[in-house]
Amino acid sequence: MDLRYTAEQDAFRAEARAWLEANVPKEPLPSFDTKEGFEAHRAFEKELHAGGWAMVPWPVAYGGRGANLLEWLIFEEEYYRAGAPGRVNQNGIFLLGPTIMEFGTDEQKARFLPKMAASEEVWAQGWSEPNAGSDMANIQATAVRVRDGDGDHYVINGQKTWASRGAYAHWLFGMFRTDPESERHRGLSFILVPLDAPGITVRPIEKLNGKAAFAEVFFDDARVPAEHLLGCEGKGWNVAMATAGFERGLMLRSPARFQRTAARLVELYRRNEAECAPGLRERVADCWMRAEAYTLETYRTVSRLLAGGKIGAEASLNKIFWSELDMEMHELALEILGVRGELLPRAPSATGVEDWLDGYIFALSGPIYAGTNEIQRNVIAERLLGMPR
Amino acid sequence: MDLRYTAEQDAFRAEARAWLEANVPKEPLPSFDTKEGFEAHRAFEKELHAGGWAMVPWPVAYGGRGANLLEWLIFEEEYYRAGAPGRVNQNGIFLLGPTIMEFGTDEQKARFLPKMAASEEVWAQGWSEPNAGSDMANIQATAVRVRDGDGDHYVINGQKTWASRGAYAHWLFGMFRTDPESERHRGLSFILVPLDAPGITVRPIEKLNGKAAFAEVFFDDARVPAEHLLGCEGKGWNVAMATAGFERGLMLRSPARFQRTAARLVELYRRNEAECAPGLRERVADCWMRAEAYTLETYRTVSRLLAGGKIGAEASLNKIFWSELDMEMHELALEILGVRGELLPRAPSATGVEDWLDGYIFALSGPIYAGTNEIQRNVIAERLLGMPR
Amino acid sequence: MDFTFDEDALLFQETVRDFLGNECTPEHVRARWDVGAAHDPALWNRLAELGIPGLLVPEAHGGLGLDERTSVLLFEEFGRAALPEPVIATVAAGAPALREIGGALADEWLPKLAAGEAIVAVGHEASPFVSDADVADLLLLPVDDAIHAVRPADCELVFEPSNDPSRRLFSVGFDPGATPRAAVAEGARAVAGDLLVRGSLAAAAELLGATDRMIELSAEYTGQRHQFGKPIGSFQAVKHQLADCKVKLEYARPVVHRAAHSVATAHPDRALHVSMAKVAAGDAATFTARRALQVHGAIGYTWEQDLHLWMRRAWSLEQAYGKSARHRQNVESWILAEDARLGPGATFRAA
Amino acid sequence: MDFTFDEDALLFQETVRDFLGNECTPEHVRARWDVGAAHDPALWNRLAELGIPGLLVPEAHGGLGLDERTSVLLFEEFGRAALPEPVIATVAAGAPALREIGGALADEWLPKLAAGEAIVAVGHEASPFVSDADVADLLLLPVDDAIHAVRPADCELVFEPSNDPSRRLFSVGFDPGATPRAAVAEGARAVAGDLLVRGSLAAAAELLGATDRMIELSAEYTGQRHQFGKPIGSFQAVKHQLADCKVKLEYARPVVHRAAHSVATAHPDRALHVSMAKVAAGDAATFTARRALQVHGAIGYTWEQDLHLWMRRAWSLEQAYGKSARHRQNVESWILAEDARLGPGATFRAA
Repeated sequence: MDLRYTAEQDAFRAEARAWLEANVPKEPLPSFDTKEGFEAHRAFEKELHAGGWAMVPWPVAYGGRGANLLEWLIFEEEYYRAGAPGRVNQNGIFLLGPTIMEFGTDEQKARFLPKMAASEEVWAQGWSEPNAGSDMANIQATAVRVRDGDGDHYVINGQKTWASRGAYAHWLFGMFRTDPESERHRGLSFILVPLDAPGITVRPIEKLNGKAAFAEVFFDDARVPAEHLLGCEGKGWNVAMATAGFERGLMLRSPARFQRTAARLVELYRRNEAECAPGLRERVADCWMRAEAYTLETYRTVSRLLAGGKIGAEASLNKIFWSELDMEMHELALEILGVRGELLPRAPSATGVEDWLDGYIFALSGPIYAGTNEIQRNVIAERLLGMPR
Repeated sequence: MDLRYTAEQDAFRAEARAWLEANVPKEPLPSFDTKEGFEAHRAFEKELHAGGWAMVPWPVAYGGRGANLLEWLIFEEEYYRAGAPGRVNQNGIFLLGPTIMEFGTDEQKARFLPKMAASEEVWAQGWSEPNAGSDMANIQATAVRVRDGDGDHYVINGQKTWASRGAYAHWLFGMFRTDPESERHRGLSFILVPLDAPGITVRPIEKLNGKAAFAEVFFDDARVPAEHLLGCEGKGWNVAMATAGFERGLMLRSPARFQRTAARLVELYRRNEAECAPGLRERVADCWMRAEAYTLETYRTVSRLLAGGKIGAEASLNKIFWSELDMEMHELALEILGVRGELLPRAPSATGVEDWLDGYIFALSGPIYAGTNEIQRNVIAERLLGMPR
Repeated sequence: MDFTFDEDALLFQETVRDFLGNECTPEHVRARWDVGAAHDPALWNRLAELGIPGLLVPEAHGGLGLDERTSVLLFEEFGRAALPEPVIATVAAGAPALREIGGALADEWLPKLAAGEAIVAVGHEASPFVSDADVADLLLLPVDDAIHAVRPADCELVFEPSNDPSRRLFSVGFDPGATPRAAVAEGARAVAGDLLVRGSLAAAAELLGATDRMIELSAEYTGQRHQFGKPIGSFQAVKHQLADCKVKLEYARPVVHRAAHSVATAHPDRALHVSMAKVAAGDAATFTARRALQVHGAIGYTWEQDLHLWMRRAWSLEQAYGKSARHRQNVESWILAEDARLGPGATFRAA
Repeated sequence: MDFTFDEDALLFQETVRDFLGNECTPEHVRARWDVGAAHDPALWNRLAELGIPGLLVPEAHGGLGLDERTSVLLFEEFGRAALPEPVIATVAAGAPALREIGGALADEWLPKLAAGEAIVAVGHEASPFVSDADVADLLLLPVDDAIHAVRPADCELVFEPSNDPSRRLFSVGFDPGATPRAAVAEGARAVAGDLLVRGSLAAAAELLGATDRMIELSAEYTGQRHQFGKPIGSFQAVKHQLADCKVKLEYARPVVHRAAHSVATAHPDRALHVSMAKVAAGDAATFTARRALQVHGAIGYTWEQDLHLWMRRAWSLEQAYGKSARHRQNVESWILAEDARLGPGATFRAA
């Protein structure tokens, strides 16, 4: 155990910091849940890529930097420290990218990863259906294999919902039932779908803040080439479980995000201390400590992975911890803001309210998406504590 | 709606206060979970009875005062205000007494109620069995009806556990399976059992503070006269549900108890404020407000009952509310006491720690007994909110 | 000692509930949001036909002459319907303030108010903003020891958009030395204090109604939504969250009702009782908003689903007329005072 | 940057776990309680054979010369076994304090301590009491700027019984001007500070072990106990309570481990890191104690069931070497200081 950075790690940090200081936009970009903001974020992702910082932990061959996970943590720290834009490409970087690396053919890797790294193609998630939310195995959208004059295809019918980035993305990944006789986890396949294919309709869904964070996607005899099957036909569940592990676990919610929020919360409290109820002080400290705990646990996990360990059901612990922390930090910020906490940022009196209200609304979704926290608690009890199903 | 006491109610209060001021022991009695304390408490109950204050809401005919529920609330306020001893006789006053009044024969009323009122006979509860705790319908102790030369009897076999007051009580009430073919709620009967009958063995169980709060009771061909059946044979579940309603609901946990604890908590905080973390102040206020809310809700319920209303599944709301409040008040008191919070009262440095530690340990059982709070939440969801089983 | 409501009050509540069930539907609320307004003059007229604006206006001034022992039940209904009208300011706070100020101001404005022809907006020390100032005919603005009655047209109003589109906040540019005033009530500190107390009470009652509705919507939805082959409402993880909401609601309710009684009877501790009510109702509502969203899952997180109409009410009413933190501090000061009377028997005693 | 433990440390942990699993059973703990003592000289001798007392004693003084990056794992095992021995005072706090004081005091006492022949009890500013003073051979008592080394026989010891019979607290009658002293270390404020920091760290590690054991016991028990025809551990209401405990435990653990590293490497922020560790571990343990009891139901509420051996440890260790409230205040002061370095990248930076 040695909790000091090496000289190489310090140098890596310095390099990342220098690049970010030079390149991060001075003004925040518009929300990527608007068309304009989507394109602005995509343009920044392209700059990241040009600078070699788009896919830090990916292999160089696919457009990444080939950095190890510790360097990735350092990069993320610098990224959040710099106040850089949210990653509109996150479904690609953190979820589908690693999944294709694990399950994809060489052709698929070559076809998809470089364009993903360059943000030429931005991906939407297609997990949920109206009747398959927490019960992810209840998927009903079908993909029927057809070999005809047009070649070898899947013909897709059905509906996906809550497709994040779905409103403006180019591609969607998701599970479809390829064996019509199958039930539950069996007979599903993981397929990559171009959203501009005929027979596909995308309907944006407005979330609580009125922005189109996600979409419903309707499939009406949409044809997708069979080579876009990822992994084996009928084995989509295994592929998806790997992706879901990435989502709950290490990659997507890097500790730096919560450390930045916690530091801003401390700052907010310091500025408003005189008007705060005395009990808020310890709640602020508590949040800061939890953000640090999340950081420490991540470093511990990364050390374990670098030493050859694996991550399993522990990802469910992560999901609960960061989602509840994020919600409480934002709740607390609104409490500190007092009567100004309800103002939209464009209100004339909203000086100093920053984006806490919008952040709160975003944070509220944390305990719901990527598997509700109720489902995660089941996983912890059953798989980590060995309790009966 | 008129939330002022009438002149009669004020007079009733004055009368109760005067009697209590004259008669409540100046020094606290030893715990009624010791033999000595049990008898001391019983002696005080006899005094209460002699003064006409033992069974305030009971009819005069059975040794009560014939007061209405509002007067009972007022009496309880005065009782707790005076710091009078805990009611060793509570199983009789609040649970079995009302049950006998509702289901008993005239003979049973005459036989049991006056001796109960006079604390000549103190009662233990016999609900639980080793495999029938939360699952109260899983009762296995049997009572077989036998008519022979000795008369008409039940012959009882099996085991009861967690019998509160069981260590020193004279009688026990509980459910036994009288139909050996029956399952679950059916075929149970509510029987009154003298604990000195041959074939009965009482083994006290020490609770967390090392005192014998309850007992296991073993039945080995114990014979109980058939006239001690309460209600109809095989219909014990209905009788028991009424008793359980009394237990969870209005009678046993009078608001005055929590108001007294809350007031003592405020006092404790006031004395120790200088050493307290700033956040404790609002937690103290919160506890006090909840004790007031419990009081107000009880007055509302009593008004509703006096106007002819009924109490049903709402009792489950009560159970959760008071048990969690009680636990949190004691937790908070220990927090206020700081490093002295862990001292036993006999420790030389324990000045001012009062009985908060023992109270905490007692409070910890609140969310467990009289139906765990988990069971109560099921009841609320299913019966009050109409959610599916 | 009787904690039950009069039959008349309960009947009135039922009438209002039915009325709003038809007139103030989620579609109505959304339609008001879409036009960028909350107040709907047509709906206000129909409320006036029921006598709502003049609930607390003396009969001599054309009102119903009722007190908070009736109005508290109706405000619960306003919360249940997420009614976006300026009822708290005009009906619960403004009318009694005018009544207490009395004189020519009351004689002029109370009859108009009771007839549904005038809307009153109010300022108070718990907020720098005034709700619905743009649709008001009269503003009551306490400054120091006086209450200034001002016409909105004589002030500069700046819109301060809130997270809840039903809540229309304004900064009011008002200078006692320069702005023309309709009237000034001097020595009105106590009236201004009661104005805030009455507003808080009404907000607390609305919070109860919103909480009740969120629990209802959640129990309904989870009873229908199936996952893993059964309704999600059959899972303990869902049931127990809603059961906890129900506990909070049912123990907030009598606190609010008692506060109403204290205001109606001018109990010397009414400010304390209302602070307790506001804290209990605000906590129940914000607690419930979070659990209701959680058990709804992703669908609750959409603009399309109606749940957020009440979630936003919960959040903004918690802010209105003093946040919980402010009211909790009132309670802290009160119970920690040397001469506080606490403990068994003290609940219904006058100070 | 490497957050994994050395193989040797992990192996030592396993050895100690096995050893205590055999030697420090619940029956052993209860037997100590029954005789009204915690420390068992026979068990202490066997711990000495493993080198435990001298863990942090330099090899030159007969110890193992290890640091907190090993001892933190062993203290977790002491907590898991609810070991009633004075290990925190003697091994974690006392030995390093003697080492830092150095000189003749260290030369005399460290070899005896390492050999298991001397027990050291310690005082510190977070408590007026000294644990296990009656079985100690030497007391280290910080007063102002000095640490006084005193023999217990020269002081008046008054037993202060605690809720945890494994915790033997004493008031120590000691007057620097009158009581004979074995030695006095002047200018030892920093040593006294580190003594408390080291004791807190060890208590935090024991809390982790106790928490882990309570979760384990609860998962086991609820997997066996049947109600309504199935194991109660299959109900979400039970599962989710224990899942929450597990979350708290697993996010306290790395905080404690980092604190151990900071103490071992004399990190300038070690006091902050240890305060964070004590808060996280104390909260996890007291939270878990309550849930463990709840899911056990009535059986957990009895003296007979073993659960309370760990519940009492959780309660008393939360008290030991500074309650959570005290440590949380340390953290508050630190993060609110003008020059605090917070945010991404700051975690492993020196102050």
